[in-house]
Amino acid sequence: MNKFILKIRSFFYLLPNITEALFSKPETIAYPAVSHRPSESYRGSVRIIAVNCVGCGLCVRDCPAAALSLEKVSKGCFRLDHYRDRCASCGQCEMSCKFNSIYLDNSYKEASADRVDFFEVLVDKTKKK
Amino acid sequence: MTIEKTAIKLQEILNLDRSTKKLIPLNEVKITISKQQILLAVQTILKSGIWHLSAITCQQLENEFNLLYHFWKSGGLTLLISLDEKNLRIDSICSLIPGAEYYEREAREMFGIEFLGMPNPLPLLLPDNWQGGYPMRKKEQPSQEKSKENPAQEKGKSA
Amino acid sequence: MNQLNLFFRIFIFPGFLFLLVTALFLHWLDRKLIARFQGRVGPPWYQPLADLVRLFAKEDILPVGSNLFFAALLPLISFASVLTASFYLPIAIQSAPSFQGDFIVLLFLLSMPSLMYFLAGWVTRGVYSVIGGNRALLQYFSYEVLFLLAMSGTAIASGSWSLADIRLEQIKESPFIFLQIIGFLLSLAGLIGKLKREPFDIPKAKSEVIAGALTEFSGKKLALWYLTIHLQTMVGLSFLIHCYFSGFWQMNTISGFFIFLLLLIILQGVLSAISAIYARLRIDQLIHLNWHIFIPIALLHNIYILLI
Amino acid sequence: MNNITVPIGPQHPLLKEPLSFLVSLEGEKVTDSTLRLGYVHRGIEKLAERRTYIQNVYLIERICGICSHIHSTTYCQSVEALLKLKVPKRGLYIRMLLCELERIHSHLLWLGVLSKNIGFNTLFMYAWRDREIVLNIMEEISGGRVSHSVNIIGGVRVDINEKHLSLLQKSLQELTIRVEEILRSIENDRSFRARTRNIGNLSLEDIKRFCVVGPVARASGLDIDIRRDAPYAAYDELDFEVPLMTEGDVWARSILRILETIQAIRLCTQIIHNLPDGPVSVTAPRRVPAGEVVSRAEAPRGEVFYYIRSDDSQKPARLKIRTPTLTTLITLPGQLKNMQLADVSAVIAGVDLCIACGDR
Repeated sequence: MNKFILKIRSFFYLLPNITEALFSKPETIAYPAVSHRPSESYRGSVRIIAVNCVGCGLCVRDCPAAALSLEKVSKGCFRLDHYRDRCASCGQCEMSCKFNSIYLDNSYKEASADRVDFFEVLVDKTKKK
Repeated sequence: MTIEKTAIKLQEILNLDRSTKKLIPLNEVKITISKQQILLAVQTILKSGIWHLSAITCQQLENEFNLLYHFWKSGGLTLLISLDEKNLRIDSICSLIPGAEYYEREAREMFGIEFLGMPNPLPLLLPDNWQGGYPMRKKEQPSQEKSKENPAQEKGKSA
Repeated sequence: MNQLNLFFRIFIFPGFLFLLVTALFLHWLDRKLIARFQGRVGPPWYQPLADLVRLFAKEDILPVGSNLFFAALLPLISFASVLTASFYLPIAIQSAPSFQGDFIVLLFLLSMPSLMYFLAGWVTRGVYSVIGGNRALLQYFSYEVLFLLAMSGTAIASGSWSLADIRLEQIKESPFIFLQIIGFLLSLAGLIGKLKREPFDIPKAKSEVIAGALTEFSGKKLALWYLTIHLQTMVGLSFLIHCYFSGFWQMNTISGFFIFLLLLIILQGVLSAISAIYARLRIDQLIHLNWHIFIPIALLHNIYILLI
Repeated sequence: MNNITVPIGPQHPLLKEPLSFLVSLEGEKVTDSTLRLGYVHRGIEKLAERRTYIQNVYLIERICGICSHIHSTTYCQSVEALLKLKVPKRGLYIRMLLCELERIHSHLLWLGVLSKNIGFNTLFMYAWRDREIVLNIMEEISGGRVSHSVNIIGGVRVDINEKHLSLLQKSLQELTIRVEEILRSIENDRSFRARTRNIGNLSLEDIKRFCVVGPVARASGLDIDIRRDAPYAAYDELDFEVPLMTEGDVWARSILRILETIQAIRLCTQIIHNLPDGPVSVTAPRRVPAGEVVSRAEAPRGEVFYYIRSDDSQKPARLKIRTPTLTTLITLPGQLKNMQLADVSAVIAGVDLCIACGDR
């Protein structure tokens, strides 16, 4: 008997599914109005604790997208730049850093029309005190 | 183990000495054969029930090119053939294994290896009007290392 | 005074403006229902209107070598034919000038857009539009015939080709929906075939021929084509309601008008459900389905009506 | 209407990635078709030779959007073989977990694409709605929905805590119900079957001639699966069946892929239940001693092949990647011979092309 019902139902198989979907809450969210909350482990933008950074350049060497660059004047005096448009948020710099000064939080990287906005200076220890 | 038996049988038929067989990681048996024996080797492999050709790797060493034919049947068997730089010609195995056509076309356009008897020698990945020589070859190192500086970097330099 | 009344009738109430608003509402309802069937939120209420306004503002380009005159003419003809079809149809309030044989005129006017669709394919030289046009022609022959046969069941039952008599017959006896349920289902299938909706939308299949014959159209012409399709749905559905459900409501009464709208919404729901359940059928499966299954049933059905 | 050539060109609704397909038609029948690749060729093998092993992990992951984890697994596994590194058991289990989650994600995405191509929009929406569950799990665990950068040389860099385990448990049960529902609707729906039954047939003999791998081969009766024949990571400790069909048409491939999804869900539950504790990764030296390695893994589309030769430096001397899509691309012109134009969309979706993989 089940076979026979299945044969009949095969003509409009999804009918029960669509009626059930009709009366249940939709799965999608109206995106611009309702904003999507990223998970904690989401790797967003690069942040730094400038105090810990000693300018060793481990992160610059390991960055796959060449998004970090170090201007070293002398032992304690350097500047670490970050090009956000090249950064792929992979988190390798966080893993390579031995002084845990560079890390990624889960905030969105805002878009911008001009590429120059993506350039930011992370650590600026060029002027001797 | 069919891979072992085939390897030994291959060495008898092509009367190669013991040193040609080598074991490389992830249980792969590698046998070095010469250029002329390629068709005979592939026929014996097919006869002994191994039909799956995983890939044909081509690589450039100091003054010679290596061609590696990787077969597989729940274990790996690789044939290593070395061609010297002057004449990069070898017989195509598309007649025996039609599946090898894409790998041969790619080796031909990336390294410049001539496969005699290829069904359709068209470029696989490169555009038709490509004049940049053979991209995968070592010595044609592109001159400038850094790609075009983007404006952010100039600003970075000047800041 | 009569001119003002006539003007009001043609342009405002049962005429152009009312039709446009209901057609857009039905189109929005269709998209919203399909979205809800698939678990999606669905477009806001003003989406169809926004689409049309956007299209009217867009640039109107045509490929080189396509016949500009006909490319402009075809959308106009199909739009005009659907509008005149709505004029004959007594939609809820307005009792149209009904004469013997307006049933056939209405059928002809409703089938004009499909023919224009095919010609549009040939006028613009694109590869996709030619294939889309040919498929539309194949479908035109099979599903228009089915629609005619199935609808004529009601005409045979009421013994005359005029819409008013069909309506009187149903008021006298009982609405045809109870007697001719099979005829109704077949004419629904014919309507889906004519409108090229989901299960039979091979001529404008997005995945093979982009947008079929309409691939090359843009701007105002495309807006006219979309408007025609919306209006065609609206008029087709009200034609079905008139021929099968007209016993339910009285003319010229407010309650009658609302019952009519309710029936329109229910039928549109049925159409959306059908288009949500099925995958798109190939052109040969379409023809096979029509000539081997639908047409014989329709013929038997008509003979059955003749007997009783 | 004599023969016209229809370009299913680089940009076409049928293809999710650029691939040029010139189909010449005789009326509605396809006479022959030519194929042109290379629109997404980025020269990954050349790029890899100019980056260190650590940077290559992120390059290799960007080869293909859907099977990014399987690529980095094969790559890390071969570098670990060169370094003779012993990856801790927990790291292998987490690596396998994400491999299976990605298989579910890839098969459900493929089902959506197939049903969109044959005009079945509701199944397309249902398949991608159920895929969201897997994407949410992956985002919670690894931080990325698609390219999750979980693998590093020497193991895995994320750890699974209590919260992830409970989320996994709940979502996998929900997923099993929904995937079984999809399987029943594929098997019984008449219109789906009408559009996919005996279309794009591939005989077992063709499969062997063209060395086809993955679900397309298993749907024609060839019983190969790298996870069972040559187990890598820790697949030998898990038990799972490899579904097999013999019809070899698009319908058989659809059923087979959804059966594989159910097997993948079973594997995930097994992994969660006997997840060993301990470290997840081991630190790897930067310089790799000279040597060469060949490694294979079972991607959602079939056998992925990697060959790496290292010359005792921080950068690989040669990296050869062969992705499963190349083997199915060769069979396409053969499958399309004297086929209806409307079926071309079902065939192209049936072989589950991942053109970014194919072009590298």
